[in-house]
Parts: sequence; structure tokens; C-alpha cells
Amino acid sequence: MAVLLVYLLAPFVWMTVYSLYPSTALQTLTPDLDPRQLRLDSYVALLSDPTFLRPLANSAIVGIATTIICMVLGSACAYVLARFRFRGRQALLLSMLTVQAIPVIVLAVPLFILLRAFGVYDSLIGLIVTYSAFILPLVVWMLVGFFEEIPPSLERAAIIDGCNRMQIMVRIAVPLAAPGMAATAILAFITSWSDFFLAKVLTITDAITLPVRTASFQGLFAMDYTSAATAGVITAVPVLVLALLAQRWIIRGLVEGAVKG
Amino acid sequence: GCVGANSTDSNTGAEDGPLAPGDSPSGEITILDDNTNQVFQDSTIAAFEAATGITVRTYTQGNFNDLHDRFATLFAAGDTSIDVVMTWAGWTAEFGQAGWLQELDSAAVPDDLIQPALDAVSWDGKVYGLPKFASVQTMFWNKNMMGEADLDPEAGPQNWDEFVEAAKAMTTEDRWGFACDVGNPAGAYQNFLRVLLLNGGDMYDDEFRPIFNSEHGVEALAKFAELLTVHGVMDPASLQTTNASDLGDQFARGSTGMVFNWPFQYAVATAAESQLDTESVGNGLIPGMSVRSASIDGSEGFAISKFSQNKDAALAWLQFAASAEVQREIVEREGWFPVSQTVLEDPQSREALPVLETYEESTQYATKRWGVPWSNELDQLLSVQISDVLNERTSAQDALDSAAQQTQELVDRYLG
Amino acid sequence: MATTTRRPALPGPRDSAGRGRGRRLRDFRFGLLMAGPALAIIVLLLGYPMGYAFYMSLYDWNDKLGGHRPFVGLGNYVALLGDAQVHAALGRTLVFAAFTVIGGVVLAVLIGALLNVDFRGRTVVRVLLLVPWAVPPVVNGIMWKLIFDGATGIVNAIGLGLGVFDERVQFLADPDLTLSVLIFAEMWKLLPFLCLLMLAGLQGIPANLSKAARIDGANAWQRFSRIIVPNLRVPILFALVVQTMWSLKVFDTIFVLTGGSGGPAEGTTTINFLAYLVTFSNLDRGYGAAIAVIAMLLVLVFAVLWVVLLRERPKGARR
Amino acid sequence: MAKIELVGVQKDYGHGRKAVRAVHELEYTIEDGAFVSLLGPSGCGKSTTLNMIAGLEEITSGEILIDGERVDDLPPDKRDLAFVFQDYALYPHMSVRENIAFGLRMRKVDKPEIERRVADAARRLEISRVLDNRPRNLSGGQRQRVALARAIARRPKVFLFDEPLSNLDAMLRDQTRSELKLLHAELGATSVYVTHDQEEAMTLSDRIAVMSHGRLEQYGTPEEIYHQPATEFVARFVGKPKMNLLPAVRTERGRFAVAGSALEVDLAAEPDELTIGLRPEECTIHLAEGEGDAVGTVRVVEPLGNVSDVSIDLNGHTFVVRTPGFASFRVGDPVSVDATAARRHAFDPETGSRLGH
Amino acid sequence: MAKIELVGVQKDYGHGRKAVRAVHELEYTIEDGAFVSLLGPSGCGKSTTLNMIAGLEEITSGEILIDGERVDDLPPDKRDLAFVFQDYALYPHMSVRENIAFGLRMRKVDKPEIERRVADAARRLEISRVLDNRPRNLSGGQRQRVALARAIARRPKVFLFDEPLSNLDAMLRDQTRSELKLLHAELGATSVYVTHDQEEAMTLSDRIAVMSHGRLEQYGTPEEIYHQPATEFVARFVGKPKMNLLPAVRTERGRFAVAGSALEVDLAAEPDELTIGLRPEECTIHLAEGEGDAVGTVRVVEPLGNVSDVSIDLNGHTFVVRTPGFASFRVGDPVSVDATAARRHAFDPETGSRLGH
Ligand SMILES: Nc1ncnc2c1ncn2[C@@H]1O[C@H](COP(=O)(O)OP(=O)(O)OP(=O)(O)O)[C@@H](O)[C@H]1O
Ligand SMILES: Nc1ncnc2c1ncn2[C@@H]1O[C@H](COP(=O)(O)OP(=O)(O)OP(=O)(O)O)[C@@H](O)[C@H]1O
Ligand SMILES: [Mg+2]
Ligand SMILES: [Mg+2]
Repeated sequence: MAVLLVYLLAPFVWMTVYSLYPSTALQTLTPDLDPRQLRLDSYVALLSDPTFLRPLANSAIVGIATTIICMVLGSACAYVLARFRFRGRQALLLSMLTVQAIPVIVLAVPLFILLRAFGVYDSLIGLIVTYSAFILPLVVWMLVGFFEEIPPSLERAAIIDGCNRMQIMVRIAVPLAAPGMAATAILAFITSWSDFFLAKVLTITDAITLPVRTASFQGLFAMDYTSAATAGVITAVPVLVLALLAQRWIIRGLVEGAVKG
Repeated sequence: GCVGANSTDSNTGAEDGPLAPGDSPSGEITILDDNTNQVFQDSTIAAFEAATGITVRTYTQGNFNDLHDRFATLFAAGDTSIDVVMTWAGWTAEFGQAGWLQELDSAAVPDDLIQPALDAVSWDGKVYGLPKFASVQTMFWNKNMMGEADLDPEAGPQNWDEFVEAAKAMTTEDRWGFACDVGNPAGAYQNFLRVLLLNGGDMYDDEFRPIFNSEHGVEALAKFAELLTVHGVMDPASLQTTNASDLGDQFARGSTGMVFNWPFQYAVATAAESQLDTESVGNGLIPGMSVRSASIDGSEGFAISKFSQNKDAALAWLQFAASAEVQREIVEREGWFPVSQTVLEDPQSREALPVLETYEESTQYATKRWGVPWSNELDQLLSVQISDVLNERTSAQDALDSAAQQTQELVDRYLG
Repeated sequence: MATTTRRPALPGPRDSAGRGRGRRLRDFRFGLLMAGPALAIIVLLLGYPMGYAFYMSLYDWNDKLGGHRPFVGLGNYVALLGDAQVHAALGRTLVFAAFTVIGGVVLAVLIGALLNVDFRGRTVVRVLLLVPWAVPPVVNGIMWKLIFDGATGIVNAIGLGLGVFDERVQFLADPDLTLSVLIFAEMWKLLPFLCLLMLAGLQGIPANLSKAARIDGANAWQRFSRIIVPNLRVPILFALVVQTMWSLKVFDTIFVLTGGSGGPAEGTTTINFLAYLVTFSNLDRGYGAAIAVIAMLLVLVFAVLWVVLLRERPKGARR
Repeated sequence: MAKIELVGVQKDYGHGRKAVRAVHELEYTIEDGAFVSLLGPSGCGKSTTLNMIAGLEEITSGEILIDGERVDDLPPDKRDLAFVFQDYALYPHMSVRENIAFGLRMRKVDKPEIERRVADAARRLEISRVLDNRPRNLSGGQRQRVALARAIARRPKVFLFDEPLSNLDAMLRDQTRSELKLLHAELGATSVYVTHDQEEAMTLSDRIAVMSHGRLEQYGTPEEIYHQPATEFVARFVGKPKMNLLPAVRTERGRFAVAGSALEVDLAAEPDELTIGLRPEECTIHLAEGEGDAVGTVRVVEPLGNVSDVSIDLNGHTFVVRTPGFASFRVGDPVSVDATAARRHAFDPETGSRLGH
Repeated sequence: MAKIELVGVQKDYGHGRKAVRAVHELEYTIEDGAFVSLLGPSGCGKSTTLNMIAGLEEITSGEILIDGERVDDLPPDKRDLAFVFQDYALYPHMSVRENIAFGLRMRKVDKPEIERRVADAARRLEISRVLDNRPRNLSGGQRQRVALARAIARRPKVFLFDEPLSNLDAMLRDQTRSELKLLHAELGATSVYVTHDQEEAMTLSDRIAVMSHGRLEQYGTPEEIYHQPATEFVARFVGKPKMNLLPAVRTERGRFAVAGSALEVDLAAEPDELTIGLRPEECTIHLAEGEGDAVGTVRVVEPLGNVSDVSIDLNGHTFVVRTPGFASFRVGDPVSVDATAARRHAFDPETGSRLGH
């Protein structure tokens, strides 16, 4: 188990170390981990650099907005798919999963043209809408599983108690699926927060996101490992914190729905 | 930058012909540059605005590695929000051929431009922009290591054999005589092109037939590979080094005796964190095999987007950036080479940047880049072959024959 | 597909012939109102580009040829068949997928079984399993570069320090080694999720099954191989399907780990990455789109393959 | 106030050729204030019937009238009824108080009134102390009470119960059953109660509707059901231990012999062959004294404390007799059966319907 | 062939300060060939005891001997026993045939022998026709039989059952119970049977071990358990309807009055206060004729067919009497109780242990 723990943590820890020490101290055969060498310079530098803060803010805005859109539209859609029987339902559900198979590469150029046509290229709105489209199928797929787990008798009880469909969804189904919804929301956030490729293609300047900025420390004439590691840590920490805070729900939500035969 | 869809402007009428300087351009322009230069942001823009009355609405720096994809998407969609883009030899050919860059009239081109720098913004006889700085590789060496190896620290090796001997002498348990950056396709191409020129070879003949698999080429590649496989003087990490900056850092760490690198190496090697200083950095011509020396070009410039709505103003920026005033600053503050002969010959420049001397010397020898529309494909296929050679999976002859044959297909596709 | 069995038919409000037409109409309107926006976004932003991409793949659409883009029908697809670069990329993709998907799932089952045993600190390990999962791919790429760099990476420092290697190993210089590093990096990121998947599956297996097998005289390995694994069929299938999709889509890590090149010497250029290079570096959009379409088909083929391979024998079938 | 009439009610699931009839032509009336159980084995259509009364399922054909009014097109919440589900269907995200109040809030009852009713319902069911808990923190019995409280707080005309006790353990079930009976006596509202447990149906109901395969087998008081089962199915389903049902052939007029055995029964019936039914607790056995006396051998003795059930092998047929105390019989003992004191039931072997009185 | 002795067996879950004792000092012997039930409410340690006998749980202290040999360190498969689980624990991915054969295959029994035994077990339990099905395609009753078949195919010395009938519906449960009893008679192997259903324990067992809170309350034959309950717990737990247990105070020597009511009972016991126990089926009631005669009022009447249970309010205490037939009593009737014919049970109100004989 210790081995497993080291395996899980060591890489990330090493990157954190990298962000805290001058790279000259580490790029040798005997890394010098003298704590006196420890410095937060690179964090201070990055967190006071507008060209880094802007992407940070962009990512946060895009992540939150995407999550909200996905959860609102996704739960409405998933609820219908979970509770109504109609022809093509299975196919629709499956296609939600199949969307996962689409390589983003193939969509980049057409998406660009589309966003440009609507005047939302290189804007946060453009990213939000695009991410929503990519993440929604996954959200719907997961939420359908959660909604289906709600005992039908609860909804029947609500009908008897005088709820209409909308009220059932808002007052019964959604609160009951809360753990699953939380997990799904976090997944949605992480997915949009982590995306690199679409952000790379669909933004130039204004709407650059954190991963793009983070990757850009690999410059042609300026490979700044310390900053890259720092940016890596800064990019990863919010999702790590989120994931750890909500770990119980995530494990349940992410995995159990998938496992139930 | 927001995207203005298909607005028709006064300038579109001139779309078909090359662009000549207009009278008193005005208005706004948007510039998308890479992040090599700080000087524009720091002072040039203000000076430009003061001098011309044109407003630079936004000046944005992108990461060089990201820019290609962005430009490609922008141009493909006919984006009108960017007026000026950064360019270099590869992109000039590629985007120029795609019809995405505005051709310039000869009236717009200053006449004292250094040839390789002008080449970097030209393709197929047309000029698509103006250079913003010149960049040529020279040799840098670690004088301390030279001294420790009982070599004369002041005089670098004069030819390839001396170079190999010096590299051998400097290679120890944890130091290497030589290192380079063949880790990615562009690097592979550059390193090959350099030795090819050093051995008196060339990429194409007059009809753009690939001839790099000539005897010169094969011998050059073989000799290059021998650094690693026979002499053991090339740091094996060179095979994974994907950019010049890693190489520069490596040299600055004092673990490599000699590198062929771009001008910025000097600044890196003499910076505070470096193990070296002005005293211990040696600089000179790259030693040749069958010729005295040769080098490769990495000059950058600005070009005007075909979809720009204010090409006159954009041209004004291009010209301003190439002007002596700005070029001096680039030399003094950033350590790049100037694009104009005038500034190059100015003693003041020489004083600010000692390596300029080597640069001036190098202008006597072949300095090429061969930016072509198929640069990306070529880099890619060449990198596979060169990697095979370096890993001793194939011979230099077979590798280059195969590469030449594939290149011929590309030439046919793009020029046929 | 595995997932078709997953949705039990729930007794929802059902309508019968002749009556309740009003209710049906209400339901329909409600359904449309609720599901409509999401479906519209998905169809517009995924459906349209998909169609457009397919359309592009039917043209010799190379931006560097100027505006000239002749219709070639399936020409791009035909060209694909004879393209050595594509073949090589496909081969790499299969190797990568074989390790990450099959290797990943096998390891996940084993580790999952280990984690399912009660031991102190089990919860801690389970929670920490989320760490790799949450690390963004770009960061993942940077991280492994810092670790495996041939000149400055910590692995070399440790390896040399412990005397495991005689000299620095250039992990990222040799195409095959780099692919291994990539597989390793991806494994790190994906294994935890697969383990969680298996854990959840394992917890769904009644504890008494194992006890019954003990009474029946099965030893630990027999219980694992004959009782536990067959009962993990559904999670394994799900893992195979989604992991196949994810593995064949990997892009960010490759991009960052190899400085955007898919190198060295195309060593990490998977079919997906090749589609990127062709589309964005070479600006050969028609051909790139065709490669991407093929990549997508490949995923679907595998997904179907898994389902067929692991589908339960029809009931009553004899061994 | 609430009389429920079922008129030719049928229910099909699915459409067209795939349609399956779950309920066939139900026709009976549940009187105002009555407690009626729907009794039958799993899958016989009990829940379907209840759901149709509630309006949770549509009726395929026929009509349901509440107080003489057709309710077919009335949504459930307009029918003024409360439903207690087998799994209680408590809202897990609400406290007990909110659970009870929810139906009232949805009906826009004003706040003070809601509070009064919640308090009242909680008091009756002795759950006042757990009003602020979440359902998950309650025991099974408490949850059951919350479900009941939620129903009675609404003060509906009709209560519908779908196997409300089946998730409780045996002891709690018996206790709650008694309380349910008291509650109904107090409230007096019409109640329809679905169960597959004949004991529950017998002890609780004014009338029982026994169903099988979607059809009504018998509708009557517990006493009628027990003493005058209308069909062989009802006879077998009601009573514990099960009624002995044996094929019999007429030996002479008014006298029938249980197939192949020495057990003979007097019965005024016409056919040559019929199924005879004798309740185990109305028969007696004694050790056979001589060879001729024996009609069977003891197979199993199951002591229950005050009584023991003895299974006898009657020439291949099993015959059960309930005897008092810990029976002294041993497995293999030859015994003779005395059925003279037993009420005789006879059924048509073909149709299963009751013969004679 | 298989006598099981428990000597001071204890079981703690958890370690150190967090340890919880699930089973306390069990000490009894299960004779060879006997059918012994472990009876008690949920959580009393029945399964834990059974698992310790099986070797699925370790013993914290004490010893278990099978045929005089300590088995503490023997793994389950070396103890030669079969286990039938409450949820049957059939391997879902194997056919019925494979399920039955699995234990034999693991023991390297040769093929023809396996086939013979599988066929034999299937025949006995009448599941030959479903041998090639997967468990999920079987009904609950069939699954139960497969679990039994799997156990008997092994032909072990000892059978262990953990509530094997509790997942069956009432009818099937009664039927399977009888069959189980027959099966035991045929096979004669020592059987230990865990249940919380007193009826099952009574009807099936040679001896019953009643447990509560991890402790043994009484070990004896069904008759002893029923007629001589050793503790108040046993008295309350065994018998249906439940024994009436009421606090009583001595009024005069040998005479006790049930707290605050007119019901008096003769009893030869010493203490001033005790708990008196009377079985409902041993008491009778009649309508009170005059005021003075009445000792209580009828609260609930629950007809069961041949008998009815009448709950009486005895000055705040509930007293149940079982009366024959459909009782004619009505709720509110004043009645008097006659307990003269009833066996008297008396318990110490503090310790709960039996007083007197
Ligand atoms: N939504 C449905 N779709 C199709 N068939 C159904 C549906 N609901 C019930 N049925 C079928 O209708 C029949 C009657 O079902 P119902 O639920 O009314 O039985 P029940 O008597 O309540 O049984 P149980 O005691 O198991 O609850 C069954 O055969 C069942 O399979
Ligand atoms: N693995 C365990 N860890 C900790 N405590 C346990 C464990 N298993 C059982 N217990 C505790 O031991 C006690 C006895 O449990 P056991 O399962 O033997 O009860 P039981 O009589 O079989 O009950 P049931 O009828 O519910 O099956 C219970 O209080 C239970 O909570
Ligand atoms: Mg039902
Ligand atoms: Mg148990």
C-alpha cells in the first residue's frame, strides 16, 4: 500500500518541489533540497502577472458557467430521459456515451467557423457554449443513471401529494439526486477547467485559459521549468481540492452508476 | 480580439496587387506577435504611435509554439480582426502560398535589408513582410572547459575535425563536448540543414528538386551522427531536447562545451544564474566540413494579414519595426541581430553586442533556411529518418534517399 | 452495449390506447421543453461540426493550395489505406491502447481487489486515488517531463543514485521509450479511476459469494479468478469501453510531453495526434478530417468488440 | 363520504399485439367507511387496481366512481386520497415534519393549520419526538409510522395502502397491524388495503377482495371468505395451515372417498369426481389401533407450542391436521383421520368453483 | 459422526478499546445428527456463532470442537461442512449445474462421481429441469433449492443454515420448512440452523438455543423452551401470539394481582413483586355479566379463521386471549378473563429469570 501511495503522490509532489526550488538546484544528479533554498518567488511572480491572472480568471469563469449550464440543461434533459419511455430513447442514451468517442480534433475547424459566425470566437461565451456541448452528453448520461435510481414510488407519492411534473423534478428528483449531481457538477467543472485543445484553438488572446497559459511556458526561447511547475500546481490545486472535498460523492456518483448492471 | 465578419473596406480594392506605402496612413491596427521581443511592448509602440498617429489597438504576444495553429485557424476563417502577424521563413512560405499574407510592393521594402532576413519574409519571389530581427546561429563555447581540456580557450575550432577533437577533449564523465536540439521535427531539420550547408551541400536545386541526399548530404549527416554514435561527444539528451532554450540553459549550466545556437544564447550564458560570464563565453563561426563555415537562419518579421482592414497602417508598423531606430534597440536591449546592413556596421552596435562580429563574419558564408510551404511535412518526415540514423537503425544514405523521395512528392504537390 | 441492460424499465406513467391523449400531449410538451435545450446545444455544436468535418474529408482541402479544393469523394480515405505514416500511427495507437486499456483494466482489477480488503488507511488510499484523476492533462504532461527528462529528470537522478542505471537513460529521446513514458503517464492518470470503478463493482458482489467459495474449498486465487472476476463483468466492460474512448483521444499529454511534436521521430504520434498534425501543422484539412473520422470509427469498432467479446452467453447455454 | 365503485375495470399494459391484460373486469363496490383488503399472490394485479383507484395508472376500459362521480380523468391529487407505499416513499431529503407537511403545503393549506395537523398526526402515531429527524435516521417501524402520519395529516376521504407492513419484522408487523385497526376505527375513512398476507387481510378487513391472475375470485367478509370460499383458489389461499384439498371420487350416494385412501367423507354433492376441502384444525387424528383402522402414516410433526401440525401421508397425498399441544405422534406412526366434525368444502376439479351451499 | 461442542466461545469485533463483544461465553453441545436452531432477534449474534463454527470468523476466546477435535485453526474447507446462506450466495455467472458441482470440483472429486452427485441432489430437490439455467432466471423458491442442493451434493458431516427461508414468501416458506425437515430425517447429518422466526425453530428443531445480546438465554427442546422458558426474554420471544407478561403484586400468600386490575392469579412464589406470564391460548374470556365481574374491555378483535385474537385493555395493560372461531366480541365490550386453566410463569422483574419450577 505504501508503494501505491508513493506512486499516487510522488509525481505531483515532485512537481510541487520543482515549483519551490530554483531549477538549478534540482537539475543535477543530486537534487539539493535544502529547505533554505525554498522560495515562493515563482508563485508570487505568477500570481501578480496579469498575463497569468487573466487566464486564471477566465478558466474560473468558464468552468463555473459551463458547470451551471450543464447542470441546469443536463438535469432537465436527463430527467426526461430517465422518466419517459419513447421510441429511440435507448439510441439517444447510447449516443450520449458515443459522443465521448469523437476526437475533438475533427471538430476544431468547423467549431471555429461556427463560433466566428456567431461572433463569439475568442470570447468566454464561445468557450462556455462549446464546453457545454461537449460536457452535456456526459452529464446527461450520468444524471440519467442517478434519476433512475430514485424509487418511482417517491414520485408517485409526490403526485398524490399534489406535485406537477415540474415540481416533482425540482422538489423531489433533483434534491434526491444531489450527491450524484454534485459529483457530476465537479466532473463537468474539471473537464472544462482542464481542457487544453479547444481552448488553444478557439482563443487567441482575450479568452485564453489556464491550461493554455500553463502549456505556454514551453516557449521556443524560454523554457521556464519553475514557472511551468508552478503553473501546473496552480492549475491542479483547485480541482484537487474540489475532488478531495467531494470525494465521497464523486466515487459514488462517477462510478456506481456505471457499475450497476 | 473580436471578429468582424465580412465588412468591406476601402482597402479591399487593392487586394490583388502588391501593397505599396500609402499617404499618411491612420486609424487602428492590431498586432499578434510571438513573445521573443519585449522591446515593442516597452517602447516601440509608443514611439510608433507618436511618429505616425496610428493607434495600436492591441499588441498581443502569443507563445511561438501556439501561434501556428492560431494563425492557421484565423486565416482559414478569414478573420479580419488581426492586421499584423509575426512571421518567419516557414510561415511566410506556408501562409504566403495559402494566400493569407499581403504581398508587398518593392517600394515598401527598405533596400539595406540583410539577405537572409529578407528571405525569411519572402517566398517564391514575393515579399510578404518585413523582418523585425535577424537571427543566425553561431558557435558558443565554454572557455573554462576549453582551458581544462588544454585547448586554447580564445580560438574556437576552425573546422569540423578540430571541432570533433575539441569535443572529445572536453567530454568527461558528466560533461559533453557538444549538444544540440534534435528532439522535435523542426530541430531535426535545422541540425541537418546546418551540417548539409557546412559540407557544401544544399536542399534543392534551381528547379526545387531535392538534392539533399547528395554525397555532401550523406557525408554531412553521417558525420553529424558520428558525434553521438562513434565519438560519443554529443549529449544523448540532445535527442529529446525540443527547443533552443533548453539547449541554452544546458550550456549555461556549464555541462556542455560547445553549442551552435541563436544569438540569445549570449544573453542566457551571461545572465546572473548562469555558470558562465562574459569572460568565459567564447563565440565564433560554426566550423565547416568542406567549407569554412555556414549557418542557418532564424530571422523573424512581421507580415500583413490578407484580411486586414487597414493595410496601409499595418505597413507603416512593418516599416517602423525595420527602421534603424528600432533595430538598434533590439540589438542593444535584446541581443538579436539587426536586419539592416547599416545598423550592423554601426560600431555602437558592435560594442553593445560583441557576438555581432561573428555574425558579420558569417554573412560571407551560406546562411539559409529554405522556408517552403511544405516545411512542416518535411520537418516531420526528416525527423523520423534522422532519428533512425542517430539510433543506428538505418544508414545516412538510405535515410536521405527515402526523405528525398518523399520530399519530391511534397514538392510536386505544392508546386506542381 | 453493456449499457442497454443498465436501464431497467421503470413503471413510469404509461398511457393506454384511446384514453389519456391529453396527458400524452402534456407529457410530450413537457419532455420537449425540458430536453430540448440540451439536445439543441449538443446537436448544433457537435452535430453540425461533425457533419462539416465529414464534408471536409471528401475534399482535397489543403489550405496551402490556396482556395483550390477539389471534391475527391472517398479519395482521402483511399489514400489513407496506403499511407505509411497513417499505418505507423495506427500501430502506435494500438500499442498505446493495448497497454492503457487492457493493461489498465487488468491492473485495476488486481489493485481494486487489494483495496477491497480491509486494512488500516484504506480510506486514505481511496481518497488519494482521486489525485491523479483530477490532475489536468496539461499538468500531467509537464509533470512527467520534469520526471523523465533525460538531462534533468529525477528518475535519472534516482536511478543513477541507486545504481539501477549505469548512465543517464534518455527516456524522451528514443521513440519507443517515449511511447512507454507516455503509456506510463497515462496509466498514472487513468488507473485510479479504473480502480474506483472496480472497487465499486467489487462492493456490489455479495460478501457471501466469497464465503461460499471458501466453504466450497476454493483458495484465494481460485476465489479471485473464478468468483470475483466473472462477477466484475459489467464494470470491466464499462471500463473497457470508456477507457478505449479516452485512450484513443489522448492529446494534451502528448502535446505537452513532446513539446507539441508527437515526437521524437513521430514516436508518440497516435492516430489522433496525426489527425491534429495533418490538420493544423500541414493545413491539410480534408485529409486530417478523414484521419479523424477513421480514428472515431476505430473507437466505435473497439467498443462494439468489447461488448461482443464480453457479452454473456445466452441463457441456458452449456459450457 | 366516500364510496368507491369499480365498474368493469380492465387494465392492459403495452399496446397493440404486445398488450398484456393485468386486470380483468373488476366489478365491486367499496362502501363508505369500509376497510377493504385486496388479497392475492404476487403479480395478481393488486397494486395495479390500487393504482387505478389512485389515478396513478390509467384505466384501459371500465369506470371507477368515487361517490358516484367518474374519476377517470381526474389527476390523483384531485381525488382526495392518501397513499401509503410498501417502501413508505418518504422523501429522504426532508425531515419527518416536512414529509408530513409536504402534501398540505402543496395544497396551500395555511401555515398554522399545517402545524396543527402535523402535530396531531404525530401525536396519534407517537412520533412527535422524531419530527426533526431525517427518515434515514429512523427505525423501520418509525418510518412506517411516518408514512401513516403523512397520510392521515391530509385527512383524505380515502386511504390506500400498498402492502404497508411487509417491510417490518414479524413482531413489529403484528403490533402495527393492531394499531392500524384501531386507527381505522378512530378515523372511519374508507380504506383500501393491498396485501398478500391472508392473516393481515383476515384480521383487518370488513371485506376482502381475493384476486388471482388479474381476476376477482371472491368479494366478501372475512367470515364468508373463510367458511364459504367461492373457489378452490380462495380455499387454498386463505387459512393457515392451508386447507387440505384432495381429489375424491364418489363411492356411493352422498359418500366420497379421498383418492385411493381409506378416508371417506359424507357430502351432499352430485358429480362423480370433485376436490374435497377440509381445514386442518377441524380434523382430528388418533393412533391407529389395528391395521384396518389406519388411513395414513405420519410424515412430519411440526410443534408450534400450543398446537402441532401433523402432516400425514394419505396414500401419496399430504394431509395436515392441527392437533393441540406438543403432539405425541412420531414420524411413521400409522394414524387414522377423523373428519366428521369438519365443515366440508367441495370444488369442481375443472373450474375450481365451489360446489353446493 | 459429528458432535459439535462450544466451550466458552467468545467473539469480539474490533480491537483494543474499540472492541465490541458480539458473542459471550457460549457453552453447549450439539449432538451428532441433531437439528439445532439458534434463535434470537436481529443482531443477537446468531450468524456470528454460525460463522465461527464454519470457520468463516475467528474465535476470540474459547474452543470449538467437532467430534472432540479442536477446529480453531482449521480453514472452513477442511471442516467438512456445508453452508446455506440467507441470500443463497449462488454464483451468478455459473449455471445451476456448475453451482452444485463447484464445491466438488474444488475438492477434485472425479467427473463421473460429480455428475452422479449433482443429478442425485437435483432429483431430491426437484430442480433437475433447471440444471442449465443461470440462478437469475430462477424463482426465489428454486434458488433456495439450488442452495440446498449445492449443500447436500457435498455430503458433509455438518449442515449450517443461516436463515435459509427468510427470503421466501409465506406459502413457500411453510412448504420448504416441511421439506427441510424431511430432508434432515433422510440425511441424518448434524444441522445448525439460524433463524429469528420462533415458529421455524419450534417446528424444525430437536433443540433450540435461544440467544439475546450475544448471550445464550436457554438451550433445550422446543417443549422445554415453550413450557419452561428460562427467562422472560424467552417467554416473550417464543409463542404466537406473544405470552402476556404483566407486573403483579402479592395480595396474599400464594395469590397475586395483576397491577391495578381485578385479574388475580394463584401462584406459589415468594417475592412481593414479580412478572407474571400467561399464554393467550390458555386463557379464556367471557362477556362480563355485571359490573363486578368485568376486568377489562375489548380493544381489538383479530379473526384468523379458526381462532380469533382478542386484545383486552386491562387497566392500561394489554392482555391478549385467543378464542376459537370468529369471536363474537365487539370493541368496547366489557369482559372478564379466566386464567385458571393456564400454566403460570413467573419471572423476576429485575433479572428476568424464571421463578419457581
Ligand atoms: N408497468 C408495467 N408494465 C407492464 N406490466 C406490468 C407493469 N406493472 C405491472 N405489470 C404486470 O401486471 C401484473 C400485475 O402487477 P401488479 O403490480 O398489480 O401485481 P401485484 O398483485 O401488486 O403483485 P405484488 O404482490 O408482487 O406487488 C403483473 O403480471 C405485472 O408483471
Ligand atoms: N464484521 C463485523 N464487525 C463488527 N461488528 C459486527 C460484525 N458482524 C457483526 N457484528 C455485530 O455483531 C453483532 C451480532 O451480529 P450477527 O450478524 O451475528 O447477528 P445476527 O443474530 O445474525 O443478526 P441478524 O438476524 O440480523 O442476521 C451485531 O451487533 C453486529 O452489529
Ligand atoms: Mg404490488
Ligand atoms: Mg445473521
